[in-house]
Amino acid sequence: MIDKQVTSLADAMAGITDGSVVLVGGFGQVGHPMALIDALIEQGAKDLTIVCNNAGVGRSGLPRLMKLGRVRKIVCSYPRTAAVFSELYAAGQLELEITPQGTLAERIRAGGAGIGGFYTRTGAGTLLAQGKETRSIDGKDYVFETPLRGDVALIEAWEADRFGNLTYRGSGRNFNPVMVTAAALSIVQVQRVVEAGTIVPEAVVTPGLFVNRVVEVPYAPPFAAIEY
Amino acid sequence: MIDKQVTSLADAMAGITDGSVVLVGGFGQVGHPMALIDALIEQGAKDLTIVCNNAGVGRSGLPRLMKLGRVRKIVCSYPRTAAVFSELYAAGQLELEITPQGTLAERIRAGGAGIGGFYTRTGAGTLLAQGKETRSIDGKDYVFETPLRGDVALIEAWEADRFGNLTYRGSGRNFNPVMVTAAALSIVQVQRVVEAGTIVPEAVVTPGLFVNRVVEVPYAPPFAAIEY
Amino acid sequence: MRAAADRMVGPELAARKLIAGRVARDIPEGWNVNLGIGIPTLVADLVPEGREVMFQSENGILGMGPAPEGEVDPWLVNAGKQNVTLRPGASLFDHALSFAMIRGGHIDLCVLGALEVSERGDLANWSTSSNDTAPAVGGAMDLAVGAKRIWIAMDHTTKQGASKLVEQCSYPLTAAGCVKRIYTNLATIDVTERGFEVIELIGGTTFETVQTHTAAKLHRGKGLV
Amino acid sequence: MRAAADRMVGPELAARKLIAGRVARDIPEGWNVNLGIGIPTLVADLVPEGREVMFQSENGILGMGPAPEGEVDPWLVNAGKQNVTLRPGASLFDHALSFAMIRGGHIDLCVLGALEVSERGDLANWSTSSNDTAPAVGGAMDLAVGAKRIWIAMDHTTKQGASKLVEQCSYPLTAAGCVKRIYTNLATIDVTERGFEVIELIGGTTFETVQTHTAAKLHRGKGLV
Repeated sequence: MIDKQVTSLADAMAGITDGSVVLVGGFGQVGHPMALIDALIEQGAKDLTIVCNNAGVGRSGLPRLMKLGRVRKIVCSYPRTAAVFSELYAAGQLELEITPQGTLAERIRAGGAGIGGFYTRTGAGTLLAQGKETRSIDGKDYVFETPLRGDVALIEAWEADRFGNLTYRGSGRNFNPVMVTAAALSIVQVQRVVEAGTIVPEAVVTPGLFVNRVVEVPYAPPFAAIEY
Repeated sequence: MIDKQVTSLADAMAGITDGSVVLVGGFGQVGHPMALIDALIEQGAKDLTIVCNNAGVGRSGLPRLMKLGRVRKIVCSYPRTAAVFSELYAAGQLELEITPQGTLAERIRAGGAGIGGFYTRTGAGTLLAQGKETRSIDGKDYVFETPLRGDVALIEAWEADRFGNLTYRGSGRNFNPVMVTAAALSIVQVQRVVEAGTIVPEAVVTPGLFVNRVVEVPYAPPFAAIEY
Repeated sequence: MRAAADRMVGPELAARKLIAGRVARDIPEGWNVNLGIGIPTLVADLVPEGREVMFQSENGILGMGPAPEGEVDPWLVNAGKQNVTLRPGASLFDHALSFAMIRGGHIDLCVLGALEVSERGDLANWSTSSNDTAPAVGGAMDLAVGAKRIWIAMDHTTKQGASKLVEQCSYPLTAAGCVKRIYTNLATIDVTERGFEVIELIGGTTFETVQTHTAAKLHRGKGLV
Repeated sequence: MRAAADRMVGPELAARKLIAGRVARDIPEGWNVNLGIGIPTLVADLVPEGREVMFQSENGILGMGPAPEGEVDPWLVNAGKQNVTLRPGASLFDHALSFAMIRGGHIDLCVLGALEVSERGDLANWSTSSNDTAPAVGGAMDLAVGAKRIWIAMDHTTKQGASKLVEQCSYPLTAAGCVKRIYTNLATIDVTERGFEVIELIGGTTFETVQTHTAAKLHRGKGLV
């Protein structure tokens, strides 16, 4: 019987190695897998590259992982959400790859969909296009962007079944359904695991084939877990 | 008040001009907008380029439009579904652009998403890559594919509200949610129009902003309308 | 949204609401509109009664409503991470589809704040230096090139009195030639082939006064006496 | 699926079921599998009892079940446009996501038919001529490059007796070097660095007999005496 549920957060983290590229879902705290990040802190992997829209909020979660010196590089669109990021970056202790938000989403989608790279108008003629290949298409400037994949994706969803089918709540979807497609190992924190067949086939947002592990984490609204 | 519903198929076709590129949803007959194609036949626009996965089935719908000499070119992955296509193509009366199914979907998605072009491994080293730019990425061959947009998209969906939010039934989704994003004028045939607020926000597959016109067509299963 | 407004004090908020209200008046029914943070956020609550406008938030909402009055759904936030509500007809989606909307030209209007706008419509609103200590771009560059129209809602000058309308941007660009119209506390200004064109003066200001506060040549629009 | 099987007659169907059953036996639980038309379609119904395999159909189904016994949902068809059912845990999606699955390497296995397979694993299965009167490719090229593994299920020879295993394909390629394994009515053959390697002989056939029907050199696999 297919069953992707693991029973502990420690089991969910099994096999994550030093130097991994880790895709982390969420927009601000909504859809951000706080329990999985805490478990990753516990697990110990270091020299990580974190791909996440923001650099976390407050002092727990990603800021704590960074503060512990476990993050080598961060790829994001808007890191200026955590004081810890700004301190470490200013001190030269953290590499930063800043990417426009839409380009970040599209690069991750490309990584998951087998696209070798694509041209976008976003960023053309700006600092963020420096050093990148550009091309004029129908008289407009485009920048070539490469796909982005992770060794691991840490995802938050609302419900899952044993096949790994996922639904999301409210604006908690954001990067999660994109990132879950683009990692060798996709680990999902859900509010509840439901019986197979409970999620209507039309209502599945992420088909289970993109998911490797599901861990049920007791109900917690997005802002409950933050330590400021 | 926003209301995208039009009351007749004739109104739904208003303004479609000769020479239009028309994206037509469906995989075989499922999700294929038969009523809109019939209305287009009625409407009279000619010299059309049809973008559709198949070339229709039997003699009604697309085959009839082709038989009437109204189609200049067809872009599809598997046209060999209608005898009319094969006859016209063999007689040199129809241009054909054959595109792998996934590349077709991705080109249309790119058209809708503002992507200037992308690299795919599909087709590399085959007849279908002849004359196309290729690139080696991480030691593998990729083909450059361009975005595909329509002047018009003819779409079948299950339910709509006055905002144009859409749901689909079963495997009727297929190309429809992709094509609806990639045309200047997206026209949707639905089985029923429901009150605003009836479709749960999480259950909307196509947000209304992609839709221009909705026309309610009485319930008809996919194969009911075909004349063989 | 109300949450943003709540952080401002009386006169500052009133001035900002004046600009936002002027923008709101010009948005026709049925447009799909994305609002940046700052003054643009205030536009949503100032759309004339009965006019349906669909507000998009790049984190995956179309049909966004105001801040919640009573119970808060913590899973519903806008691009500024403030709690919001949904209107009937709302839909929720992921970042890939959200930016397909934005970059694919499906957003009728995006209202943004700016550090500088040049007379060719160049926009600088994401970074104050090419050696930024902690650069952050968010969705600004995507919106600037992707939306059908970019309108700017901002104070005409900086707090130090320097014009934010310039001949050429000194800050790093968000996108070149993207701005169509600028709403400030002094005037409404179109960006045209010949440069800045004043189409409306705000609160009894004269064209000459506006020119005094502007570091680029202003032209009189047709409607302006 | 049953619908396809129903169109075949006794001995032909039995032979095809033998090949399909051999394929089905080798699919581990939990794999996500796409089946091409022809013999591959038969694989779904022949997976050993109690083993869960997720069948994907490129028109937007994961968790596809067999042909309906009673009531038919006309909106549910497979890639061959035959009516199917859904198993518990099924999901439905659009072509963009379906081919993201396929092209992004998320399908563990795709079983396809073939016109020819070369000893380097080149596959020809979409066109019998470069001047095809009505060429049609469907999703074959996407599946051939995108799935983690391509297995071929086919008759060893054409109806005219010509080997479908060749040194070099004469028909237009679907993709180069993609085939990992071939199941025929005579043998199961891996495509390896040194070429075709027979890993199993079917129904008492000898290695020499298989070689006689094969237009490329065969190697003996380790398991073969």
